[in-house]
Amino acid sequence: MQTEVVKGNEEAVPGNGLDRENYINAKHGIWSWLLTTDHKRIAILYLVSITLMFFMGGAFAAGVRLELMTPKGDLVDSDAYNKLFTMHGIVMVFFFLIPSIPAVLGNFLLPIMIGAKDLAFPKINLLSWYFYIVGVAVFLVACLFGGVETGWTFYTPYSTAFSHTNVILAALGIFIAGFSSILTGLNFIVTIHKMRAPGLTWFRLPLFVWAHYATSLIQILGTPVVAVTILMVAVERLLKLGLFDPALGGDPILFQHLFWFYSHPAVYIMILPGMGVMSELITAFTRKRVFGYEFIAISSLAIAVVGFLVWGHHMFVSGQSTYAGMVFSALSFLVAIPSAVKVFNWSATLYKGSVSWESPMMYAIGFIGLFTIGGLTGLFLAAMGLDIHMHDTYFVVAHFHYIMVGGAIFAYLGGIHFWWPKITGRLYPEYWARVAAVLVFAGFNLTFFPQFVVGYLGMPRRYHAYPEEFQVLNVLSTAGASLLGIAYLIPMVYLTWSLFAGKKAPANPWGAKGLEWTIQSPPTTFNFDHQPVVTEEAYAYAEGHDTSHDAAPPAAPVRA
Amino acid sequence: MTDHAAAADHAEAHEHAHPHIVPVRTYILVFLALMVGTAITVGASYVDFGHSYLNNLVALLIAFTKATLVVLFFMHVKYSSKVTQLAVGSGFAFLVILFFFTFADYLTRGWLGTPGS
Amino acid sequence: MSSSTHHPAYVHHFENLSEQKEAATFGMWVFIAQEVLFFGGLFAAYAIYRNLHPEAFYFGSHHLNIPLGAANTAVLIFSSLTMALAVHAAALGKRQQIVGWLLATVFLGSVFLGVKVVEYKEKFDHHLVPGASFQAGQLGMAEHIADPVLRGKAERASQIYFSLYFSMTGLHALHMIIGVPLILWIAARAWLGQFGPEYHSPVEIIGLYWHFVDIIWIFLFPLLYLIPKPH
Amino acid sequence: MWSFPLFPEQASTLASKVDALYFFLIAISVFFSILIAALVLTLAIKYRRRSEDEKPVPIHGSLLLELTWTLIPAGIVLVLFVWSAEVYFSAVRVPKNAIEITAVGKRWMWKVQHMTGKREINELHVPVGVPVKVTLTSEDVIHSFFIPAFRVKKDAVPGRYNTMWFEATKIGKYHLFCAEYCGTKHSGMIGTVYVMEPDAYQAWLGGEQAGASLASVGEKLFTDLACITCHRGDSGARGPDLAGLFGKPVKLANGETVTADESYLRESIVTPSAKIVEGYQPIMPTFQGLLSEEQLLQLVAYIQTMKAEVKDEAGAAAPAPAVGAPAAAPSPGAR
Ligand code: HEA
Ligand code: HEA
Ligand code: HEC
Ligand code: CUA
Ligand SMILES: [Cu+2]
Repeated sequence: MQTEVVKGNEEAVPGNGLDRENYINAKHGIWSWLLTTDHKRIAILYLVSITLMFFMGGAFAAGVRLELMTPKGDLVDSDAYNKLFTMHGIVMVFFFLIPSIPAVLGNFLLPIMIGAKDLAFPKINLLSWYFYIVGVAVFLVACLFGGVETGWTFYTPYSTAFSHTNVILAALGIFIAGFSSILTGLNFIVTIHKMRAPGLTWFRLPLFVWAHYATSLIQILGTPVVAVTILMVAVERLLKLGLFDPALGGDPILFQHLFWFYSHPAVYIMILPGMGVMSELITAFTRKRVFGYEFIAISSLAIAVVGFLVWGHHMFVSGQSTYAGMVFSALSFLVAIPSAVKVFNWSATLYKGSVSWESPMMYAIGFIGLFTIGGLTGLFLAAMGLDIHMHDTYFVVAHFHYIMVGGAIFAYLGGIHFWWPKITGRLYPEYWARVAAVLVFAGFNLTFFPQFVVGYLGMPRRYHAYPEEFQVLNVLSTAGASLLGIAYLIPMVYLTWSLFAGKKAPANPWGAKGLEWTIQSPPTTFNFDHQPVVTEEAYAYAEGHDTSHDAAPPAAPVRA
Repeated sequence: MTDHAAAADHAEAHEHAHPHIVPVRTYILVFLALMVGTAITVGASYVDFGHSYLNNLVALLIAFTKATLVVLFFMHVKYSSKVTQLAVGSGFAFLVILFFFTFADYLTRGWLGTPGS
Repeated sequence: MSSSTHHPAYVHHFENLSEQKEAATFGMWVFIAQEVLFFGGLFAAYAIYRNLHPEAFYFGSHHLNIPLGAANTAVLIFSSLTMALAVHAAALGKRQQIVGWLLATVFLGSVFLGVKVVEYKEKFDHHLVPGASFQAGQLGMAEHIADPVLRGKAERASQIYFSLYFSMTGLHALHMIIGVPLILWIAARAWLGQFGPEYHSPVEIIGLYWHFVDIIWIFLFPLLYLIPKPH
Repeated sequence: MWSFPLFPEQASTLASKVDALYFFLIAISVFFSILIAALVLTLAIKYRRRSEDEKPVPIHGSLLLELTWTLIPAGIVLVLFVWSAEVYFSAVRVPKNAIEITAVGKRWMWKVQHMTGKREINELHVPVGVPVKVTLTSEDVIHSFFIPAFRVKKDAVPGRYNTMWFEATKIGKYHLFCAEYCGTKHSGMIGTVYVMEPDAYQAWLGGEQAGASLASVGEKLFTDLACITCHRGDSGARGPDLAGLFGKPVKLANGETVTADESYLRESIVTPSAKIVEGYQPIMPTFQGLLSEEQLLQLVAYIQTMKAEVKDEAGAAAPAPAVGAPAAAPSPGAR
């Protein structure tokens, strides 16, 4: 992928499967897509629907930022503003980021990476997409009939007794989409346990797979709790049960416990797959085995498990017991350590590597920096004494956007670029990809860095209007958001364009290791012609003086 | 209803997926144990053990025993692979986490006299 | 391997039938782990509220019908036995026995649900369904709780008890309502002779599901019906 | 023109403690961010790919390094934890000599009452150099009482009482925000904190007290809500005479006796059927949902003064009714 010049597609590219049978041209017609059980086609279904949701959530964000240009609430009225950020949060979290990497890249790659023909339960995989789509549809109906304005956190008793908007429908949409997430996790866990290729032991798995394993654990063990909680909210609204009604002796804080029991681990659903992508990108673009493989693998599990023990850090000022608060604070600090281990190991992988600065690697490098900042500001919030001041201010908003946009979305974009040739059989224009990466990075920092400052100044979040002295910083932020919005559109344009006019991709355009690069691009329906057998560790790149590694590619039979 | 020898025979001929066919007698015994457990639970609820905590403890202990019996025998976990046992265990372990940390809040709220009192 | 890859139930993306069966069973277990946490949310709410309002729960529970609850527990345990026997029969390939035990399970499950309907109706008749028509007055707290303020508190909180009662037993019943047609479907397949010692995963995993639903009830019964007087 | 601050004012004893921790964390963050950025960029540039077939040097791990970057952060977070817990405790442990104020959140305003019963809305006057304890609750949804210049925040949760405290150190005007999303005018639920000299505060407190005392508002309510029609105090009244009731034992229809304290009065108004006075019919309508927590406080205060009117004895009765707050509200936090 050294050149941007795109010529005709005449000459045959080795390993390119566009002119042969592949999963895209194997069947035709809309039903062959809507009823497919091929994990790769389902990944494409997700890709399309998730991209739509991203731009929808982005449009809401644009509304939020435009409103916040001026201190007075003059663009939209306060109800409309509240709906904007609520629907922005819900769409981005539940309908975009949680399914993003697992359902698109995970679905497409996980079976291939472990040498399987498909996920363990292809029909359930399709079902999970339908759950997702029905969840989206229900939520869209809620939006059309006036939206919701409870904040994405649905705190009681506001959501159960006071909000006059479509809480029930929105909750139902999330509930249904939740099952999509659970089923995806279930499929992954079973697939990883039962369907690894011969020779593919746990410690030979690509780190992408480890990350998805940890993610699936959270999806399976966390999501049901939020599902039943959100169901309680809906039923309480419907039937006036009074489970969270203080007038009957119900406790609104109990809702927060149940909500965050899932929703904190959920932030690791959002970041762990991104970390998995990171490990793949870093190794591929340094042509080197990752530094500290076992530590990265185990730290994923550590994050997933310890991540379940920290949820109370969202409730330091709610009236939660001081002692519980201390425990949660301590454990929150603890969960930072496995994250730190990952960051340092990725950095160390670069040492004496063969680093190429192609666009996926640019996203990867951006990820390391921005995730570090996002994570470190998480420590500010985990510090109880500081969180008293920072809770529910823009500091929190900046913290999580640094991780979720600067981290997760960077990883997602990096991953999409990296595997685009494999998924579509086409190369994208590298020049534009680099331009977009730089613009996204710049726009992102301009948008969210000022929010740290304005947050410590005391600007509360979810504010439609604000005191004048905060305006300068907010204008900067809005300017950044405009840049960011435009920057996001660029990949949309050139990726779409590449589908039709991009150069044909060979089987392994990056010279990367991993079973997915041994098969044609795009792959055939059953991925492999013969069951691959794995004899080596992951990322066995040919490296310097250690000649034993130079010998052969992984023993998988290479097609084409 | 089934004769043993046939069951054993079959299990051998069969490949390793089903390592064990539980004899019907085991099922019946477990069933009887469960019934007895239910009876004891009901009976114990009418006895005053002096403190309601004790009553709760007894009821829960019996319930846990019953559940364990079902899991081990009816659901064959006793004869299942380690991974299966792990799945069973992790579901339960995370439930314990949910309970433990939620109660960590509620039960210590009064300690400092800060919130809520 | 070749024999097992020619079984009609074999799906190509598995290496062989036994891998396929293991995946199915393991998948069900993972699903059950998920279910544990799904009910877990309600159990946690139950535990917290019972801890906050012991009196309300005590008096509330005394308006449940213990004999009916106990009988239903027995019915459900019995249905677990018949289910276990159905799986057993499947492992031995006894077609008629599979169907017989499955139908017995369905019958017992329906009895359970029928009794549940009777119990629910009682609650409706006594205005013990949370909401506008809820009447705490007849819970009989007046004679037992002297302090009127405490009593008022307990009476209000008793609505929470009944909310939980209906949510938990309702969700449990919903699981059974989903289970019954599944069992019928499996019974039909068994009748068509689709299961044998080689392959009977569907019977096995539906069995797991049913046993799990039984376990939930094993906890619900003492927790909802048999609450000791707090002191 | 525009003021363009980058750092909030420090106006409480807590502020400097919080800020010290903040700066420490900034130092750590800057250090690690720069370290990692520098590391990644130099390595990525130094070892950039120069030819397609170059081979990287196989370096695949080092236990020593792993331990280093596990243990150093672990040490740092340990320090952070201890320090931040220390700050937290100083923020939650209320000094003994604090004066008390109650604040009730209601969509969308803060209603504040001082010890003397003096009330204000969306404003908070406090003396400088004196610890102030604020007891918080809410009439509807969760709000959060946030004064950035003091670095304090606490949620106001319906059905329970949360407390917080601060000691202002600088005279001036500061923002008071609602930090927990509470619906349409969440961003309008803001007010001003006035920090004054203690003398000025005392003067301000005394200023208009007579005019707006709780009891007088309660008296008006008592008439407006037609309580007076049943509680007229003559023999033909359908309800018991309330004059002199406060602090006295009341005999109930079921034979029990309770003492008419604030909680009892509140309970009588909110759920009259909970206890029926001996010799009366349970005809009093419930006022649950019709009265705000505030109005309840006013009614209760008024009924307390009815005592003073009738029995003109030494004022050993209740002190100023405002503070202390009704213990009758359901308080799940109280275990
Ligand atoms: C993907 C999403 C994601 C991730 C991964 C995280 C990760 C972390 N988060 Fe964040 N967080 C959110 C998304 C996320 N968060 C969201 C959405 C909210 C707001 C929810 C709402 O209210 O709407 C939130 C809110 C939030 C709060 C509550 C704030 C409040 O409302 O008052 C807290 C408090 O402790 C917190 C802490 C942390 C910590 C300690 C981590 C840690 O896991 C971070 C660990 C990473 C690092 C530490 C960086 C790498 C380390 C180094 C480079 C080495 C140096 C390290 C040391 C010296 C230790 N987060
Ligand atoms: C994955 C999660 C995710 C992502 C990707 C984003 C992306 C963005 N977010 Fe979001 N955000 C959340 C999750 C996320 N957010 C959550 C959970 C909340 C909390 C909600 C709550 O409080 O309940 C929140 C809240 C939140 C707030 C606080 C609102 C408030 O408290 O009042 C703000 C304010 O600036 C904001 C801004 C942005 C911006 C500018 C982007 C940008 O990255 C988006 C850029 C994308 C586009 C702009 C769309 C693409 C471009 C076009 C459609 C072209 C046209 C647009 C322009 C020319 C501008 N977000
Ligand atoms: C329809 C008539 C009626 C109205 C209107 C009414 N009450 Fe009552 N009230 C009664 C009766 C009858 C009782 C005694 C029976 C009982 O305890 O419920 C009573 C009891 C009380 C008591 C307890 C008195 C005691 O001696 O213990 C208080 C306090 C009280 N009312 C306050 C109020 C207030 C304040 C209002 C107006 C907001 C009000 N009432 C309106 C009829 C009324
Ligand atoms: Cu009150 Cu926000
Ligand atoms: Cu969190």
